[in-house]
Order: sequence, then C-alpha cells, then structure tokens
Amino acid sequence: MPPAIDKTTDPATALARIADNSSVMVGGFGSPGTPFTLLAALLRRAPQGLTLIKNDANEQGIGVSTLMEAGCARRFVVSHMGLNSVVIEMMNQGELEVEMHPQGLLAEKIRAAGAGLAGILTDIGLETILRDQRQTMEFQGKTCIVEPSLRADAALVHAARADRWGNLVFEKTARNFNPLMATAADLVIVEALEIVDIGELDPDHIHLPGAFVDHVVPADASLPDYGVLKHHVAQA
Amino acid sequence: MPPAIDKTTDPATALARIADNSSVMVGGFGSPGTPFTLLAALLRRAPQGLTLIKNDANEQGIGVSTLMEAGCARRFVVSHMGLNSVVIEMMNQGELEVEMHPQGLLAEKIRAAGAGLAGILTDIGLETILRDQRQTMEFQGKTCIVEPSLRADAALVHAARADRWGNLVFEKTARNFNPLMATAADLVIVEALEIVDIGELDPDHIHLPGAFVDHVVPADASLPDYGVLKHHVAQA
Amino acid sequence: MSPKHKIARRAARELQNGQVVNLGIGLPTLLLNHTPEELEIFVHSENGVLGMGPRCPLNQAHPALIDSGGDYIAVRSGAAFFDSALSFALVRGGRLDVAVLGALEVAENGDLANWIIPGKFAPGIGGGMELAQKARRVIVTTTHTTRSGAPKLLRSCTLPVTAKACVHRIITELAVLDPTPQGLLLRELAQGIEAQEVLEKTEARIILPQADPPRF
Amino acid sequence: MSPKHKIARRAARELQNGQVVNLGIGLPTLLLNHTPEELEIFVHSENGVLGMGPRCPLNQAHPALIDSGGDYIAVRSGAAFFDSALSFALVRGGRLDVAVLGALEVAENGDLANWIIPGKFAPGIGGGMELAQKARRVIVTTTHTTRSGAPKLLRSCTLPVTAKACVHRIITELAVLDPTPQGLLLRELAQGIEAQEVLEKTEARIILPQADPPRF
Repeated sequence: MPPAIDKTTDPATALARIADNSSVMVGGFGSPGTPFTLLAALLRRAPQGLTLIKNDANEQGIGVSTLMEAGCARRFVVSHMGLNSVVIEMMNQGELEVEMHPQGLLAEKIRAAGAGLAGILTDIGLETILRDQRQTMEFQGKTCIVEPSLRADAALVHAARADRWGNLVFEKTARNFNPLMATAADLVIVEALEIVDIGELDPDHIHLPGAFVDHVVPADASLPDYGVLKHHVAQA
Repeated sequence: MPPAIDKTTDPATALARIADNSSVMVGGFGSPGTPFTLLAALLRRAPQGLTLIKNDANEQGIGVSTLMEAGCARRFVVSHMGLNSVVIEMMNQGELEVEMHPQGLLAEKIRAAGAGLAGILTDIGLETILRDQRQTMEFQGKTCIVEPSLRADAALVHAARADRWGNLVFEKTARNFNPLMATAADLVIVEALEIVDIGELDPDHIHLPGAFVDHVVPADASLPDYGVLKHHVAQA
Repeated sequence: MSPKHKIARRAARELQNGQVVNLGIGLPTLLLNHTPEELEIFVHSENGVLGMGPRCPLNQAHPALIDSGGDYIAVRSGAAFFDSALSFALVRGGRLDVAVLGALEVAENGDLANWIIPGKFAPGIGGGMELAQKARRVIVTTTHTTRSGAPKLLRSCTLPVTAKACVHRIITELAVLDPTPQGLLLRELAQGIEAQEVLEKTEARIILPQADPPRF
Repeated sequence: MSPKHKIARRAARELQNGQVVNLGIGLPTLLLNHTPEELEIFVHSENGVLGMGPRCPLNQAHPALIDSGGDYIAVRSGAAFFDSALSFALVRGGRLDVAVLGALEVAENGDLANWIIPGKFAPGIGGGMELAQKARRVIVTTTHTTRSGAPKLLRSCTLPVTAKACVHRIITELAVLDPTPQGLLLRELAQGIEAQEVLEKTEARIILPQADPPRF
C-alpha cells in the first residue's frame, strides 16, 4: 500500500500541527465517542489558548475537562455541561469564555460547515433569551434566527473501526458528533479502537468515507476511560 | 406484533392519501433507488396536477417519466434530466413547469426540511444566472444565496431492506436521495425489496430509523425496471 | 408510593402504542418502570438512539451505550443508532410524538421554564429547547411545588423560558392539568386530593370542571 | 490514438497518489483507461460512491451500482457508499482534490461554461456547478475547437458560466494551458503541434513560454 493511502501514524505526529490558539472540535456525548487517547496526547503537549468545541464537558478529570482544568482553553463552545461542576465554576469565575447552543443546532452548525454552507435558518430559541444574542431575519413571512456554520482548525474523532485510509465505522451511542465533526475541520485526526486493512469494511456500512480524514491513530484501549464508568451504572 | 408497530401494507392503500395537486418526492438517481413499484401504482391512480421532485427524470417510459408522460404532473423540481428528451421537450413546449437546482443543493434543501430548518445559506451559483432567480443576503461580510428548505406532501422511497416498523437499509448507489426524502414529507411510503421482522437489522447499520416512515410495502421484484438496463452496459 | 413514582405511573398512561417518545433526565425516565408490558413504544435519546430500554446493571453495561443522562442502558429489538444531526432532525422535523420533560416553572398558557436560573444554575441548553418547541405533544411531569412549598405552576414564568406555549399537559402528584389561554384546566385529581388543595398550591388560574374530575 | 484518448492520456498524468477525484461524464471518464496500474486514487461519483472503478460488462453489472452518468460500474477495495447530501458535502466542504470536467467554453481567466445553451440545450444543472466551484483543482479536458472548428477557449465566455475563475488547467489535443488573469499560459504542446496552430485555433490571449514548451 503506498504511503499516500496509508494514513496511520502515532498521536504525537498527528497532533503536531495543532498550534496555540487553535480551535479544536472533540467528538463524544459524555464518555462514549470521546477521543481519550488523542486528548491525553494533546494534554501532554499543553497548548495554550485553545477554543474547544464539544457537546459536553465530560466530567471532572475526564476527557476534554482535563484540558480545561490544565488551563489550555480560553473558550468553550458547548451545549450542556451539567455533569461537570468544575468547568461550570471556571465559567462562573470568568476563567473560561463559554458559548452555549441548543444541542441539535450545535450539531447542525457543525454539519453545515462540513457541507460548505455559510449558515442555516432556524426558529429554535426564537422566543427565548437566545434571540438577543443572535442575528434574525424575515424569510418567507416568518422570523428566523440565522446561525453561522461552525468550522474548526482541527477535529479529534473517535471511531470503533477505521481502515488505513480512514473509512470509519462508529459503534452504538459513540457515534454522536464524531462523523459531523470529521467533516468540519481543516485537520481531521481519528483514533480507532481497531484499525483494519483497506477493503475489510462493508462499503454499504461505512459511516464516513476516508476522504474526510487526514490521520488515523490507534486508540489505547488500556485507558480506563474506555471502560464502563461505575458511577453511571444503575443501582440494583 | 401490535398493528401500531407493523407498518406493512399494499401500495394502493399506502398511496390513497396522495390527492390531486400534491407535491411528491421520488427517490432515486437514475434507475437505482427509484421506487418503481410505487410509481406504477401511482400511475394507475392517475392523479392530476402533481408537483414531482426527483434528482432526474429517469428515462422515457421508465419510473417518474411515466407520470409526466401521462400528464399527471404540472411541475417538476429536478437537478438534471439529460437522459430524457421527452421531458425536456415537455418543458420546452411549456407543458411542464420545471425548477432546476444544483444537485447537492437540491439534496440539502430536502435535508434541511427534514431537519426542521427554514433554509440554508450557500455561495453555490452566486456568480451565475441562478442568482437572478434567488434571494441573496449579506452575512458575515459575504453575499449568500438563501435557499428555502423543500418539503413535500408525500415521499416515495425505495429501500433494499426494511423491517416492519420501517427501519431502512439501502444498497450501493440506490441510497442517493432516498434517506433524505424520507425525512422531508408528511407522508412517507417506502417500498422494500426485502421486508424482515423487527430486530433483524443491525442497529448500527440502519440507514434511517423507522420513526420517519409511515408505510412499508413490498417492491415487486419481477418488474424489469429493477434489473440491469442493457443500454447502460459498457460495450466489450 | 413516592410522589415521583405516582407522577410517573400516571404519566405512563399518556403513552400509546407505536409512539416515538423522548423522556427527559430525572423523573421522566421513571415512566419506563410503569409502562404496561404489552405497550410498544420507541424511546428516543438525544445522544443518538431510538428504541432504548431501561438502565442496566454493571454486568450488562456496554461502554458505548448510554442515554443522554450518562446512564448505561439496554436497547430493545428494532433499535437504531444515528448521529446527533439525525437525532435532532427527528425532533425538529416533527417525528417525535411525545416529549416528557421536567420543569422549574410552567405558566398557565403552557410556557415552560426548565433550563436556567440566571446567576445560579446555567449548566447549558442541551436538547431541551428543541424537545419543548418541536415535540408534537409535550407532557410536563413535576412535583406540584418546589421543595420549599412555592408554587411551580404560575400565571407566567419568572425564569427565562425554554419554549412558549409548548406544554400540552402537566402531571403532578396532585393533579393532571392542561394549559389553556384562560388558565389550567383541571382534568384529574390524585386519589385523596381535593380541588381546594390544588387551588391553594397553584399560582396559575385554574379552571374547574363541571363534574367531579376522575381520580388517578 | 483518437484526440479524445490523447487528451485523456495526458490528463491522467495530472492525478497523484491518494487523491480524491471526480471525473465528469464523457471524455473525463476515459482517464481511467490511462492511469498507471500503481496509481491509487479514489474516484468519486456524485450519486454516492467513492472508490469507483471502470465500467463493467453485463455479467458483472449490479442493478444498484451505477455512476452519475448511468453506466454500470465496479468498485475498488476501500470504496464507500453514501447519500446525496454527504456526496456533495464532500465536494463543497473541500475534500475533493481534483475535478476533471468537460467544457462548452473556457475563458482565459478560468471561467467555465458547460451547462446550458439558452434556448437550445438545458438538460439541467446536475453536480457540475458545485464541482466547478468547489473542487480544489479543476482540470478541463476538451477538444480545442468545436466540431465546426470554432474556438472554445475564449477571451470571455459567451454562454452562461458554470463558475467563475475556477479552471486551473485546460488539456486539449493540441496543448496544455493554464488560465491566468493575463491570458492562457501555454505549458505544453502535443507531439507534432506548433505554437502557431494553437494561436490560430484559440480566441483567448495566449502567453507563450520563454523556452520551447515540453511535448506530450
């Protein structure tokens, strides 16, 4: 397989192009789909002034929260961080600038960037305090909020399986924002729990084609973050 | 299985709610993915004044073209009809009102309706004659075309496999507009080459969940339209 | 039975065969403990699953399978997984039959406030705004008053709203009430509760039915 | 070798290992007959496939597997299928490295006209507008003149454009030319062709190189 087709590399090499003050999308909804291997490697690089974009803040000491706790982030674009009182406190103390969006609109803003659209027109939040911070327009007799698309310098993505060219398959609720973010950044780095040869994935069931992917790195399955978090298990 | 969960029925029953002057989306890109069984049944009902929405016009005597040839359509929203000189002639003679869109924007307009958006902002066609017929706006320092989302009264969809609740799996290039249209109509009718029991499809590889589907009917696999069209096969 | 389970049991009766339903975090998820065995509903969770089942014990938990609250869940036959864009296309596109949500406040006209207490509680917006604004039917399950006994069902919301005039039905441990422009229509009373108690614990105007309301 | 195959053979040399490429209907699809065995490219077709192979004979044709021109095709190892929205997200989102397109007219600044002849030929827009406007590199393959000998490479397009200043390279049976604001830069000449012939058959301004251009 020629090197041009084989996108596999190690996390440090893949992350080298993420500079201070970059904007970085991070897949995952809660723990599932969070790229823990890539986040751990990025934390070791300790970049400064990042804008992080994720559905949620993970939880204290886990995933994207570790970057914010270490002071690597200046800004956080997010939908909900109810399980992370540390990050809420950073926001309340003014240590972190936070931009919040309705969850589905955050997904649509990212997807719109990936689809090369400048923005989308929605009525979500039109009768709420969100309207005050948003551009509105009259369209076909109705008032709409104009939401700009949301693109980032880099996206960190977690997949269950990837082939060496970056064709991706996600698993269960670990899919969430991952395939969307993988379309919406200039540099797309994927970690996969399993990396297979080209041709091993069913073409009808590839969730995202490799054209969107720049680097594929193996996820370190030994990290406890990939396991079941006991505090979220139902009590008998 | 209670009747509320079993959406299987026959084509005539499923199509009964499509009235004269309805707007009807038709899946398919060329022949693959075209719902030939549903189109044949709709032609037997001979509705009048339809607005048809399809990527292309199929070819003379095939699929959506049969409805237009029979005078059932007043209007056609389409991207390209290069393989159908009969429909082009109908347009040129003023017998059919035609609205044309760039192919990917047609897909996005339909998807936007399915996602509950009022419209999308794009720069495609901004420097072409399309601009004259479209609304533009200044947004973030750039001029954009505002494309309204596109919804229909009904969508006719072709799937390779469906379960009885309407979870869908598409095959190869027969996917195309089908999953998008299935989100963007008030009445969504799916024909499937194979209908299976609930639970037989892999939850990670269902292309569209059954929540979007109203009726599932068996495709009549004996129709020659589902086979290989010899005039499109490479000459040796 | 605790007030919360009483509410959940009554709310479970709102669900009909074949419906696509989203159950908010907290009290609404308790409905799954009270639905009849033969009821076939498809439960949606914002994080990308339709057909979720109940929370599951450790030995059945899969690390990639949670609900939007973070709890490990099972899925039922016919379930499907999808990305976050499709998950909300289903909501905003009109294919969610019922959303059962919690509330900080509900106004008599159906305005709902459940996402922010300015200066005190602002964990984010999540999926609630889209669920409240776009579900075809919104049912609020809530205790009738706050822990300190203050009314939660008001003439109008004092907190920033999640969506306006979106609530179709309110189910508390005391009563079932339907918002209308003229006030809350009392539809049912809990066993052992008199209308007078509901009137005393509600700030919103209440429209009493002609006849004795049914009991739940 | 026919002029079309001569053009296709030269155009095939533009493709690099690992690229994602869209080949327009007609002449551009002939490139696949001229790419070296060891070249690994991923060919995109608008109807929802990445990794398509050549057209295939009847006994290998699958009724659900065509390219955007309607011809039955094979797929290569690593191929993926997707819906029409994702297919164009790939194009508009900037992940298509090269589009090889046909032309009715090309202007010296790179304007492309290839979709409509008002009053005569209007089969639709198709994917061409998005390909021309958003592919990272647009290569036009075309005969140098029309069948009647009229120039197709013009000072400015007379037909409605598909996209403005979008063409990076033009490959004809006579020459390889790169559009610039000052005119078409002559990069290569076909074997046996002199610059004078290109000048005579071109309406656009042509910038001749200092040295003799390479031959193809």
